[in-house]
Amino acid sequence: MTDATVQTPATLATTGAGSSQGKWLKWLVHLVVVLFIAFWFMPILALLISSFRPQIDTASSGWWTVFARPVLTADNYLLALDQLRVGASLGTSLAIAIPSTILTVILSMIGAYALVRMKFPGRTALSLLLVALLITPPQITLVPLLRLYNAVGLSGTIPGIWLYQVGFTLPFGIFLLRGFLASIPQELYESAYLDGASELRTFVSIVLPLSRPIMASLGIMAFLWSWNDLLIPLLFMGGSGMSPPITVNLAGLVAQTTQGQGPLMAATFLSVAVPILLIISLQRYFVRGILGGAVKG
Amino acid sequence: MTSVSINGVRKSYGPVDVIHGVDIDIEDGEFVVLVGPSGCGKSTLLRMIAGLEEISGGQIRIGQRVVNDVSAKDRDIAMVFQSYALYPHMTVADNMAFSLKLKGLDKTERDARIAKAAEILGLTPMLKRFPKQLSGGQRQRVAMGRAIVRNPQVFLFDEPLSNLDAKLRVEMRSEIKSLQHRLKTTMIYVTHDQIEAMTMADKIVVMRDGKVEQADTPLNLYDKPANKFVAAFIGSPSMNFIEGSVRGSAFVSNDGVTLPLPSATVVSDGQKLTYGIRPEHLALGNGDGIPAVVQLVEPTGAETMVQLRIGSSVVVGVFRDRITAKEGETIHIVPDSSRVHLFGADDLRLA
Amino acid sequence: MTSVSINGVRKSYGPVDVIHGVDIDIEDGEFVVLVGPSGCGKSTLLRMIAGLEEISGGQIRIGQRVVNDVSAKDRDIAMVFQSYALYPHMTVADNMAFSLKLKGLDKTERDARIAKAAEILGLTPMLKRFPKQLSGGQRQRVAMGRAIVRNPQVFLFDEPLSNLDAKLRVEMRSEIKSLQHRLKTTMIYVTHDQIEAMTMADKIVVMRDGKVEQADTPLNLYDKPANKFVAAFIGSPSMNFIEGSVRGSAFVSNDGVTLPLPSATVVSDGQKLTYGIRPEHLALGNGDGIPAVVQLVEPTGAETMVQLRIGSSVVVGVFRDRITAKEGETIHIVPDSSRVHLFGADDLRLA
Amino acid sequence: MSDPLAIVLLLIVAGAIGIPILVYLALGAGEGMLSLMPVRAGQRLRPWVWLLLPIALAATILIFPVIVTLGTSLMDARAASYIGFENYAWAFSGSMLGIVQNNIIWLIAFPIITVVLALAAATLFDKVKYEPLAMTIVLLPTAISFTAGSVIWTQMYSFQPAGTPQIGTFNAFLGLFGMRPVPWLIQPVVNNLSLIFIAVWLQLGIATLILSSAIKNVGTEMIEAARLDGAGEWRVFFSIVLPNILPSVLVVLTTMIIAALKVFDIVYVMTNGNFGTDVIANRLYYELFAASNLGHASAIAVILLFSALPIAFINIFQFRSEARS
Amino acid sequence: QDANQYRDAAVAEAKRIAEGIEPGGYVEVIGQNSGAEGQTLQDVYAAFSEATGIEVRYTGTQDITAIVQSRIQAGNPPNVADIQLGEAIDLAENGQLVDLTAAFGDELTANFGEMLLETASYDGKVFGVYQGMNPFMVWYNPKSYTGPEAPQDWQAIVDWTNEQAKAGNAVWCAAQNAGAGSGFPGAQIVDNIFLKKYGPELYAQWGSGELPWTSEEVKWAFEEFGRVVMQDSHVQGGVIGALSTPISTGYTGLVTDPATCQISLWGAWVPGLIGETAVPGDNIDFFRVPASDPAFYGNELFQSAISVGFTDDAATKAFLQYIASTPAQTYLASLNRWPVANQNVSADVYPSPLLQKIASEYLSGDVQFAAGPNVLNGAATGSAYYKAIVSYMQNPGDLDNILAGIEATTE
Ligand SMILES: Nc1ncnc2c1ncn2[C@@H]1O[C@H](COP(=O)(O)OP(=O)(O)OP(=O)(O)O)[C@@H](O)[C@H]1O
Ligand SMILES: Nc1ncnc2c1ncn2[C@@H]1O[C@H](COP(=O)(O)OP(=O)(O)OP(=O)(O)O)[C@@H](O)[C@H]1O
Ligand SMILES: [Mg+2]
Ligand SMILES: [Mg+2]
Repeated sequence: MTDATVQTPATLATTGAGSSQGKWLKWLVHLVVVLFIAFWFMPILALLISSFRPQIDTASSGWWTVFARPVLTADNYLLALDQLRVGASLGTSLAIAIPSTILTVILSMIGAYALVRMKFPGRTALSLLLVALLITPPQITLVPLLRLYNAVGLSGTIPGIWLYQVGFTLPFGIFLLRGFLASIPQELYESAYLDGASELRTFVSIVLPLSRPIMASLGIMAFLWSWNDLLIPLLFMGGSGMSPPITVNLAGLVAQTTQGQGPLMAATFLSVAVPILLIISLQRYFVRGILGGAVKG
Repeated sequence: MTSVSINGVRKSYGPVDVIHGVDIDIEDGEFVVLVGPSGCGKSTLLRMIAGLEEISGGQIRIGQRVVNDVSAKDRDIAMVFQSYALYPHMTVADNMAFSLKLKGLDKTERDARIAKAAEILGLTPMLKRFPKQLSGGQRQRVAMGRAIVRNPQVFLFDEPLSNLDAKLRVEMRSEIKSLQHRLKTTMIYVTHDQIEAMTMADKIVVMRDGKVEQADTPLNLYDKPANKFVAAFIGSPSMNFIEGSVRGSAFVSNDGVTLPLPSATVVSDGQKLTYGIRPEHLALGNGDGIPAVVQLVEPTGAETMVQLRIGSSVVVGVFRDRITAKEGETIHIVPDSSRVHLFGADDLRLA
Repeated sequence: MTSVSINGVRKSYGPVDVIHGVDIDIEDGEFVVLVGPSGCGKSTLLRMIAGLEEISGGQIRIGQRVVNDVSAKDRDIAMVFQSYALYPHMTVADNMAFSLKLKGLDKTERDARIAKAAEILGLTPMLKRFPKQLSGGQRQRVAMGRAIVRNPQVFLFDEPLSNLDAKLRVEMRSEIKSLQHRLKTTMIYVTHDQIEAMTMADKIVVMRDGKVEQADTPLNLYDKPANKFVAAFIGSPSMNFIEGSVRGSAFVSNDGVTLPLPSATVVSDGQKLTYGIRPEHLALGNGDGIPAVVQLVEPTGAETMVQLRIGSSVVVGVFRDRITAKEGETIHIVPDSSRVHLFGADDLRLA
Repeated sequence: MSDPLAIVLLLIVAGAIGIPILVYLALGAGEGMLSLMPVRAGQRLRPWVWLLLPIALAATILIFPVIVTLGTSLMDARAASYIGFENYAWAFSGSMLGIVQNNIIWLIAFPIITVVLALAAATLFDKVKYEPLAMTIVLLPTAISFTAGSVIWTQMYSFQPAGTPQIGTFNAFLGLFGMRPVPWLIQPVVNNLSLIFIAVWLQLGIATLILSSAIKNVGTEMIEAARLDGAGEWRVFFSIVLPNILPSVLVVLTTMIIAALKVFDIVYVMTNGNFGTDVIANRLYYELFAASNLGHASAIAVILLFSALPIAFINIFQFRSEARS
Repeated sequence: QDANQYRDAAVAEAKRIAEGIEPGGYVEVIGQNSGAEGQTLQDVYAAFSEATGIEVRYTGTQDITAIVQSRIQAGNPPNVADIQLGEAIDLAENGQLVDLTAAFGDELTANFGEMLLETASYDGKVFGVYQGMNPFMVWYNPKSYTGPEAPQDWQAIVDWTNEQAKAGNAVWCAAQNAGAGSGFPGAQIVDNIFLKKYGPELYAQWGSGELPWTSEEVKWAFEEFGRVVMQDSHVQGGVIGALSTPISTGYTGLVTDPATCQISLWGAWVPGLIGETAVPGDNIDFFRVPASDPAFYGNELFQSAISVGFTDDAATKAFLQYIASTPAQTYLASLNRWPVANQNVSADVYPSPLLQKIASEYLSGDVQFAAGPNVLNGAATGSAYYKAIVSYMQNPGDLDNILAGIEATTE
């Protein structure tokens, strides 16, 4: 926490743009940003409001009418909480998503580091393959891997799901990180070597801390993907004694025909709570100029 | 034990050759200063010694060991980068502590060494800051600190004091020297500061375009530069050169100005020569001497630099006196004939 | 028209105050050099003038206009950054062309200006390279080039020559001066090089810890430093200080050494004083003079710097002669009493 | 309750702490082994020590199934007998062609819209104090599962005939200006764009996140130098910021192009390819799970894989040029 | 208290069935019902676990087709899955389902109607059992309905629809937007129209592929659907409105004030979709689907998933036997979710009067269930059928091509 607060620099726009024209521009920026996030948030706001409305109202009038005639109820939330079995499902979701995320980030860093920092024959081919693998449609991987998992006894286990999710996200992770690693000034690696750091130590003490912003980005993405993944946990958890992940329950709510959508909307908000906490808590890694002051040139 | 010997080392970046075969022998505990014009390959050479740059040809030995294939981290070398290369995510203290941690020193020992270095470098109040919160000179001192807290076999310094003020630089200079006296570590030091080079070096290596022009003790370089390039490069302002030829026992420039020759010169009459005299070896004549037209007077406080025209050549003189002459006036100067250098048509110094 | 005036300017980074109210008046076309110890706030001040740093207090005026609220791009200022700040994705030529393109200059004109600047800076063979492919000094020259191709109202230079060798630096110095003569542009120049400061400046501003200590012409600073700090800061090696008091018409140091006072001094008997004498104003006595024990002899070629102990004070002398005395020997020195500075207990120079 | 909780904790500790430690130790052991070897040999082997785990994992999870798929693409529906390139012949005929057309619309519109918006968002957010809030909001859609997303967008796009009250947000908005409601998901062309917009809504957060961390890494002093050179905000952006974050832009662009190629969920959930919105991956899903035609499905997958090659090559150029400079 | 009594009976039945089977282990069940509905099923399964010591691991998901297909192909199917009948038949054809005939003995005949049994058999072997069973009916709001009272003749509805249309009232609610399943409500209307015009035999032939989709009869059913329901003036929101309205909110118009439509022809779940605003008997009620040919008024189609076993082990069979048993289905009925398939479950067991009414009208008396495309279609044809409904609604003129398209998937 401390370093983030100390490092928080002035945003670029605030420096030196204070003339009347600059002020006008500043207001324009605020206007655009506010309008933009309002627009982006609107669908979610609609959902949020709808989650507090009785089904009958949702079906017959737009969500905005609530501002004129506020009829709100928490029933949907009570129903959703009842059906989501938040406790156990949340546990499963976390047991899947947290290790998947961390392993994805770590292994991507390792792979990207090797691809960027080490020269070896086959590097280009490997990079090519990496990008090509990004396109693999998940559907075609299911059957061969299920077979494999059965053969080795991984099916029905949570580590099997980690393995899948990490493996599937890895090419993207490496692809994302390699660009960042390439931008770290060469001299920093070099001074670490001269200081007597081994490759591994350089990686841990220099590269990892410097890559925090991009690792946080990847972490957020990997977490969201893992968290929202339906098919893989369903398929690979088959027969496991654990509750299905919370999003599987959530998806189930859409399908059911006896309560309308109110509880689904409520459940959506409940299931988004964890990712939002994550996003907010990782925000502090997004600081300007993590490399500032390192080298001149 | 920790001598460094560089044999026929070459380096090219793709098609561009930047080091064309350099030989330097550095003894254990020697303080060698590398000088040369910007871009001549000093940093590249240091980087090759450190093991950061592939060696395109030749051999580098540290101690008895050929290190061409030894990785940087195993060479036990500390280097101050020209561009600092500080760890931006670490505080000043952590920047210095990093190598010590890797060596496995315990915290008390580390803290002691860091406190000591910070003290020397005037960084004590900034130990908790991050590099981006420092001024240029402070960053440079951190880079310096990172090197001196270690106890390596060889120190490499790449213009480590260039962003410091004169006063601090004098202090740092003596700190580095006393460090070297204490540790007896071999040091290779790149600098553009003449005083630094002259006062610190056991040996100065003058480079030019990827080649060594001369390697010798500071005073030998100053007194007996091997060629015109070294003569011009060592000493600031630069040595003055006047083209001409020998007429009897004197030197006559191409435009007819007669200049005294040192007594014991073996030159043949009529020989084409370049006459070299350092600005500080011109004295003001009391009416006698060679008439020179003042072009520019630049007092520096302690001295006065004067640009003069003698015949058609422009020469610079540095005088302890305050010169009051204005532009266009004529003054008389006397070259110290015992300090004259003569260079042949091949630019080499005549013995 | 393009005078710059700085009134009571202050700057703090959060709780840290780095500039505590600075006033400087710079006339149109004046060449002002900022000097001061590393970290005293020179770069910060330049950045505030350029509009890159918010001004925490006070006012900066360029020409008639208060620019506190004018954005950097509208101030028409060129700056050479201490850290270069080159555009890494552009070639050397493009780095220089950028501002010209923005001004809407056509290609021929741009190319001409770039070719000219590259010529001056010795960058012609490197125009197509990227910053990464340059040596430290070459990068610094590109940064320089980026500024001089423009024709701004004000130039700001932050140690623009620190990574150049002495010879190149002398050349650059005169190029900058002739640029200034030609364009008559106001220039503010930060340097740690004493010679640069003394020879280039119309006015030198000495800063210390975010305050201006003295602003005056170079020679006035050298000859009449307002206080001990300035006296020590200007001139290298630094002025020697000896503590003591007046006894009759002479100065007696605390450990009993008697030193001559300038003839026309108005001091009262017994007054506590600091006696200041610059190293270059000590001469070797022929047997007479003050005995001093040699501690360290550092020949620089042109001169010899000698560390001496007089009583218990350590003083440095710079002599044109080659000193052959060894450590521990005693020599005799004569201070040039007309060049002695006296400072009161408040560190201020006595009139 | 305590029992499953214990399992969950155990799993999290094992996966998030245990395995990383093992990986670290393994790397350490690998490095240790390398250090025993001659330097050159060590240098040659080192990349493979580091890449061992990532490659093994990718090989298992991706390359192995891809190879299996290459095989089944030459076999019949039940993967029982070899039929040569028939599946490919089928894939390049008839109904597939219209589908490919839709993917091309996606391929053009989606990456461009996303990258442009993401650049704008990342740049503008960088200039305001409430950036964390703004960033969280653009990321929110990513956090909402697709199932819920479909509910949201059905609400947004809902259509009632002109004259009746509109429940759908967009049509109600149009109504404010007296415009006729649009059947967003049904009217040809509009519906593809509507679907694309959902994808943009969902993915923008990620694109913005990546670009924002790239923008934050552009040297401040360099930007200041540009301002002093007289560059306005636009110019700073286009001449300084953009070229410096180009690698990240390429990453985003590539990711989005690939997302456009393999877009599935949105189409499946919103229209299931009705109204002329079908896309390749949806067809793949249909062939695989509804029609149970493994041969067709595999052929489609292989074609998708090959269609990514040009993008891969573009990236290789970029990698190369990074390595050079 | 009642529920407890039913539960006890179910437990006892499970004990009886599982006699001789070792406790322990588990049965993995994948179904389509999740949320509260899944919970209901799990309540019933819990009784089985309690009695036998065999854990039932139930997962409910919409992606059941993909999951079951993948797991079968991977050789790792779940023990039991609730899937569409058509898919089950395909699997039975491939010999992937467990033969339950022996396990059940003649219990089945006693518990299930003839049609249900027939559809759950292939080649004379029983491969699955039904739990729930949803018939179709015409829903209306007694407060606002202006049409004929429980008509048996389809034409009465047609005439009334036209009349109301002239007066500017669109009487039908027929929302079709269900994402990946869009069009299936329409398909079921077409099925109803067909069955009640051409009768169960032809309907079964259509379902089994003997009667081609391009036949006159099928075409007529589509056209009738288009004429009567899918006219801009007949259906709430017009055709485009019906296409774009999600089914989850598309039937609420029956009970809103003012009501935006008067009838809808769909399954027993309609009140559930509307939610708690629907008060059976008060603002929502139903009558059976009228027939074009009075001879076929008594034939009804149904919608249900079928539970099939993939693994030939005692626990699986015992589980399937249990869920088919009268006590288990009685217990399920008492939980008040949906009508159950077992005909021996008394209608009084349902707490809800609506379910009681459905049970008594459809599961006893003169109703003959018929199976056609609605339950017999395989996944590919089913999906093509739903898409065809959507296409037809957009381009009624293109019907021949559309039907030919579905026909193509049956090969
Ligand atoms: N972001 C910051 N936070 C806190 N202190 C800072 C920050 N940036 C600079 N400083 C401090 O402000 C003081 C002035 O810095 P400045 O860069 O102006 O010094 P300078 O005079 O240019 O020094 P140098 O000659 O070493 O370049 C320094 O002591 C520095 O440590
Ligand atoms: N990557 C590269 N590609 C091509 N040429 C390069 C590259 N890096 C450096 N050079 C060139 O190699 C030469 C030597 O560079 P080096 O950095 O060793 O010079 P230097 O002596 O340290 O100069 P300075 O005093 O300016 O720092 C320079 O002319 C430089 O332009
Ligand atoms: Mg260098
Ligand atoms: Mg500075």
